[in-house]
Amino acid sequence: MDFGLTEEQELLQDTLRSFVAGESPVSKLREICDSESGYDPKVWEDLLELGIGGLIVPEEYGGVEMEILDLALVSEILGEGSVPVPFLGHSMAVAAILYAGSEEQKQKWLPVLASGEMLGSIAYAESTDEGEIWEASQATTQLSDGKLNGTKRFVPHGQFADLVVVSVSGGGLAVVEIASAGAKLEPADSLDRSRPLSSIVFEGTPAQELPNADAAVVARIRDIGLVLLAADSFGAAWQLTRMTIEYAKERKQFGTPLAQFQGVKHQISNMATDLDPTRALWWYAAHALDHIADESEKNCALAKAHITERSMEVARSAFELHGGIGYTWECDLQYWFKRAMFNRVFLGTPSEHRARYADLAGW
Amino acid sequence: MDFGLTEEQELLQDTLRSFVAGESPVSKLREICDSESGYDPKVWEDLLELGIGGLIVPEEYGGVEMEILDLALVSEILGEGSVPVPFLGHSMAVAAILYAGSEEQKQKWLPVLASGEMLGSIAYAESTDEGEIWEASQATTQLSDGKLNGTKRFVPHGQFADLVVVSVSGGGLAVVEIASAGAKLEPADSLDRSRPLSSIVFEGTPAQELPNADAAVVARIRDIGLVLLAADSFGAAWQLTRMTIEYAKERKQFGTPLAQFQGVKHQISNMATDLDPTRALWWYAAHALDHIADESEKNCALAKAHITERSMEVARSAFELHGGIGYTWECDLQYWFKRAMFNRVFLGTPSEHRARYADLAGW
Amino acid sequence: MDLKLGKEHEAFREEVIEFLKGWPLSGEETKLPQVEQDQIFRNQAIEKGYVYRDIPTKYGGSEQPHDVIKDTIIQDEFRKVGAPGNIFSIGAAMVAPTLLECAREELCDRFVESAIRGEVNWCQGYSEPNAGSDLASLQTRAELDGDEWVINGQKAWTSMAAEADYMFGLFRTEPDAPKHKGISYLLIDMKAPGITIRPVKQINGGLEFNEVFFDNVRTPVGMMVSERGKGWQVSRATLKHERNLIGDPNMLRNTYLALVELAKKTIRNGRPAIQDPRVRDRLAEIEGYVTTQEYSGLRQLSAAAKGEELKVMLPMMMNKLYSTDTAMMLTRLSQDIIGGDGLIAPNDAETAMAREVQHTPGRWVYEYTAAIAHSIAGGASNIQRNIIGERALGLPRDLRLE
Amino acid sequence: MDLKLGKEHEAFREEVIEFLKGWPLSGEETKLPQVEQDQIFRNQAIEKGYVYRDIPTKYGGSEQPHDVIKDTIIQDEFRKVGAPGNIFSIGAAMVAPTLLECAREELCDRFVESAIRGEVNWCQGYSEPNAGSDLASLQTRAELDGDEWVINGQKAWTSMAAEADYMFGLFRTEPDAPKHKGISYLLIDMKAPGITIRPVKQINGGLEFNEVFFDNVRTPVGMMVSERGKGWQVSRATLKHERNLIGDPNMLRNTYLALVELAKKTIRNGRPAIQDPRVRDRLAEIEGYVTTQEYSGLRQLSAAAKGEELKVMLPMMMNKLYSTDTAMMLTRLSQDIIGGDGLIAPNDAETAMAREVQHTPGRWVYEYTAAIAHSIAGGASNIQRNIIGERALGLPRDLRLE
Repeated sequence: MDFGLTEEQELLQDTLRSFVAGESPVSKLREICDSESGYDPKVWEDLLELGIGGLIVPEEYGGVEMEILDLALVSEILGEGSVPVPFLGHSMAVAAILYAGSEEQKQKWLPVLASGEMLGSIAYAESTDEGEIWEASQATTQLSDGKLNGTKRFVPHGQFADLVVVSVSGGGLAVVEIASAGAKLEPADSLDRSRPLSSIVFEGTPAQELPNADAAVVARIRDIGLVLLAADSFGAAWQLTRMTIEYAKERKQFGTPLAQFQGVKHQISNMATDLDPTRALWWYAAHALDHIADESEKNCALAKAHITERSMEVARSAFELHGGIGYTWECDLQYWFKRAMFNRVFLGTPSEHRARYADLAGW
Repeated sequence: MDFGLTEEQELLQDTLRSFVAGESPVSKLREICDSESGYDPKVWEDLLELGIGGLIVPEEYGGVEMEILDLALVSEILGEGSVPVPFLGHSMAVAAILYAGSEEQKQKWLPVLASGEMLGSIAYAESTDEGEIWEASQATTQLSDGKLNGTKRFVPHGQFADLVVVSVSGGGLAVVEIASAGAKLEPADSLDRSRPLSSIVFEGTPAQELPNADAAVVARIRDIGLVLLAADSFGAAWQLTRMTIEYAKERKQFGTPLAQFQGVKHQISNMATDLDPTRALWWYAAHALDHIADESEKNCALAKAHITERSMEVARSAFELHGGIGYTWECDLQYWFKRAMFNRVFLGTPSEHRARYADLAGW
Repeated sequence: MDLKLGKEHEAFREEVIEFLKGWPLSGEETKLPQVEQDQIFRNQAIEKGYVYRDIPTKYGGSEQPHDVIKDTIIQDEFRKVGAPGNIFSIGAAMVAPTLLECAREELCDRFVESAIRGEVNWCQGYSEPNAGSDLASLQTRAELDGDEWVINGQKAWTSMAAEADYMFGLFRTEPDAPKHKGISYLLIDMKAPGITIRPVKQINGGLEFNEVFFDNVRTPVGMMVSERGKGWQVSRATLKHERNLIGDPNMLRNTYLALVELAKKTIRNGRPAIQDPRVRDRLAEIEGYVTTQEYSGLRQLSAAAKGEELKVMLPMMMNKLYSTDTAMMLTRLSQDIIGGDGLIAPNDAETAMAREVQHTPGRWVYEYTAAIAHSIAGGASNIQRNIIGERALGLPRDLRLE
Repeated sequence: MDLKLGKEHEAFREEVIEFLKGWPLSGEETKLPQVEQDQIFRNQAIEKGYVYRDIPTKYGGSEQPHDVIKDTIIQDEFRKVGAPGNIFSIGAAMVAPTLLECAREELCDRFVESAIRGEVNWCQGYSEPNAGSDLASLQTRAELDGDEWVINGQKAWTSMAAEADYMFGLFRTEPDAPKHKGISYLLIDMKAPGITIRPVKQINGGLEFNEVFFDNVRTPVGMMVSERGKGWQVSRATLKHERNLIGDPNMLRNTYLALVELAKKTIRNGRPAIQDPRVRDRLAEIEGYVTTQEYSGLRQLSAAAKGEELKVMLPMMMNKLYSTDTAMMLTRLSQDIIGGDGLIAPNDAETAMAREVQHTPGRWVYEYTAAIAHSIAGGASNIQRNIIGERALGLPRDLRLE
């Protein structure tokens, strides 16, 4: 038994971390975000070369056949760097086709998604009469005769995607190649500019159903999203903590470094204590998706709810300790704060996942 | 307009505060509580002489005809001193007879309650199939043909009471003179030993209905209880804060007074900030009972929920800052901590009153 | 305790209500630009003694005896009908009272009236990049050259700098004096050569603050308020007014009411969010804080009216920290209610801090991020905790290296 | 990451399960007193190498190679069937390993075996009334008189002092040395003349702690562990073991499961409390903390098994603070569920900390007040925050007057 990372996994993270430090430093992040594109194609291409596009895709479909835990480990590093690449939507689209697609569909799309020739994303959210929905089982978008009708919101990096996996009425999934006629795409002004969002209106848009999208598979795809969000928030919140530590050590007030005031020191210790142990929570959730089917749904709900919530508290403390400077656009804190806000809300709020957890626990 | 106390009210509090300091110091409190009686008849008699027994009773019935705000101001001081006297139950019993009693009943009981010849209390709580109940409207105790049948719990100072106001099925109130045959009284091992509790089993116990106990009157009587609990908790929590301040100034660690560690100082500031402004909340709730009928029910619910909850957090910080010593029976903290625990639960938990508040707000 | 107004005050309220029937204007006047309509009505109100009550008549005020209750009645009733009363500008709320308290008559003559009328706009120059909560560390210098001060350095967190005609601020004039004692209070023409203004964009897109750079900016010696080295004392007078501005409990109440509306209007899981027991519980919990803050404010006001500020020093010192925490709790719940809409940035209207803030999800994203900023404006929370601990609760001061 | 046990360990688990079929004992042996039955079985377990694995055979251990996974398997399986394994006493958990690490062989020979067998009971003498978290300030003195140390002073917070045969503790032997360096680690016979034990009643009625007074109490020079002035170092070895004891994640999980049961069984407002959305929300929130603590513990265990403690220093340092806060949250919810029953004091059974804690409301009153105490045992929370900040996060040390 080993509750820890393998040497390969540690190497993967180290490699990525160095890559991000070199190729996606905050100066570049700022540039990308100010341009409002929220997408660094060069960095994404380099990441694709490292195999990020098809990390969990079997070798026969052109992937590197790693585990969901590996995917989550990548997500942590991307969160840590607030890297502006379409990893989240792409990974979920890949998972959808991998687990829910027919053999033919897999052969058609997995290799081009793995290589990055096509960029994938997912379209789950809708505004319905029942309120906002994220769960595929509640989708109202209609698929009939191979045509899609309905409106989706919050499609990550939707404006750059070639292929979008769409949840449809009845709880299934469908794939749209976005070049198809009849999909009206509207970029939104996203708060987290490292992961811009679009709305898509489907009006008779040609789409293919994914035939194996039964409830368990659809849940699994969502759960992968949840654990990626949790890992991303963990990375982002640690980055906020580190930035706060650095700032508190350097910045002086009344002739003393901030970090030497016990009040400040204790706040920083509380931030780290709230956060650091949760590493084991998302590791376990990801591992459960790989190996312990019974445990995965509950643990993914818990990891998403707990970690994305705690990360916001970490962010709040980071701001308090930075004082006014943290509130400015010029301060780097904002990128990670907004990243954490995105992670907290995307695919449903913590309180929704806690309610789901309670049901899953059989209470 | 004057949102503040009158000179008379300030004088009342000052007088009581000096009296408590002189006649009910913590050494005596400890003695009373260790004896498990939880009742200091000498102090109670002296308080009766100050008019505490019939503070809100009109002069024609032998009272001093003051307001509910005055009653609450007394409650604050008794909480501050954790004074072991039957003020809570007695005051609620007086209010019940005053507002819900017939002229004859008022003439019979108010003078002897005001003078203290008779000690009053209230019996509201029951364990029912629906769970624990405090609201009179949910009572299952039966009153028919002037006989009472049922079991009540948590009657404050019940073992010393001469007269108990009992909530009965249908939402009304009845009065039992406890010397009557058929009331089996069982003292409980109360956590807060300054306000011991009893269970009472009524088996055909003679009782008189209070004829004017309509829903509004019954609510008013409960609301008086709520505001007394809030004020008591406020007093108790300030006492805990003061004790913590004193301790932190005196106690040294690493050669420095605890209070000089910024971490400690900030915790103490947070305690006081959580607590002190709420003084205006219970003042207002009490004042509303006296003068602004529309506002009273909501504000009493809010004051009870908010202040008794915050007081527990104050207590928690007091313990953390005292370290191990605070956890011992010998440390005085325990009396105020248990007082606060009592106030938080008696007449219903904060979350119950928040739910009631939400209903009252018309949400 | 008597929350009823006395007969005199009830009569006063009736009088105010009667007067306010004249708003909005009618007839030909309605064709005038809104600003002019406002000014016409405001002048009538000054004549009645309802506006600028603590400003001498010679400066365009109505010079009324101090009466906090009347102030409150006027404020309430004016707000109800949206009538133009006191201008809420930095100049009217902070500069005018400070000058009246500390400056020579000449400066009052020159600046008070235009400030309260909003004809001349002011901005504040206290904070610097390396002196946020610690004003004693200010570095921007003013050196005497003949009958002018020559200023070099930089101010930060200056609101409305671009719109301002003048700045009031603290500058180091006595480099050799101990920290506090080397600072003076100067007024500066914002059109003077050498001033550069750079807006600072906030993380929620707002543009409330600026940096102001000084490169040999000159201001006459007569523009000093009080004396050399007394800037610290003057600033405390101003700061008092700023703190009052920030601790406004109505702001919190309004935000809370808007949150309740949001919970009523937003459908989640097939029903209004406000029907969710968890939302109800949290709303009621927040109501406990908001109401506390409100009544505590009323108590402070009453005490002030009686000149008994000392009795309410403790809650007064806590206002800032208390409302900061409450605002955080409140806007945090808003994020749970708006859900996915929290993924979208506030738009220009939402970031413009308009009088009528939009009831949009974006407004709540703006408020949430602003709540985080609240822990900063007017002194960081840890400084507040120190002040409460040391000045109000009598705890010893921090250990210092100095 | 591989949470499956390898083949070797799976086989080992089978072996343990097979062995445990021998528990409870059968036949004639069941007529023996429980203590003897326990000892018979424990001896068999020692022979198999399942118990006292890190204790040399010469002291009655089974002297097995270090293998945390096997330790965990044994602990799990023994717990499942309630079989007697390692004795969880201060002597077995703290004294034995400390002696083995720091003491001369003579002392090991004398004390280790009886400690692990629970034949000789130990208590700890660290804290003093004026030295809680700050052990360097210890004042209880030991002065050399011939070949004996003569001890005067007082210890506080000593668990099980009345039941103990010996105390291990820290005493000031070098009054002129700097604070840390003047302390030595001594063993004392609790039956020695001059010792007075006074139980300290807790606020929840429990009697876990004692004060121990020393009036010219004598202990031979040979009872010193390590050398004069090295007590501080020895105590860190012991403390390490104590911290492990306190940070036990299973304790938290068990309490949590009991809380869920409480919420299922308790009827409130006509339905089980667990059906209340607010209770569900809070339970799920607490589950987030409990699970985190549990998996984080597993991670720390794995790292320790590989000798990679350095990788998990950070979460290890946080265990105490984390579980303290979680216990607080958890027991706070219990008070909302039990409602009015929280007005009643815990009874003797509930305060006795029996192995099978009663599932009564009083148990939760006991736990709630105990949760408050948790912020104290093993170092106050603020000290923990300092340790995390300074040792783990690299923040500068506090300013000190010294």
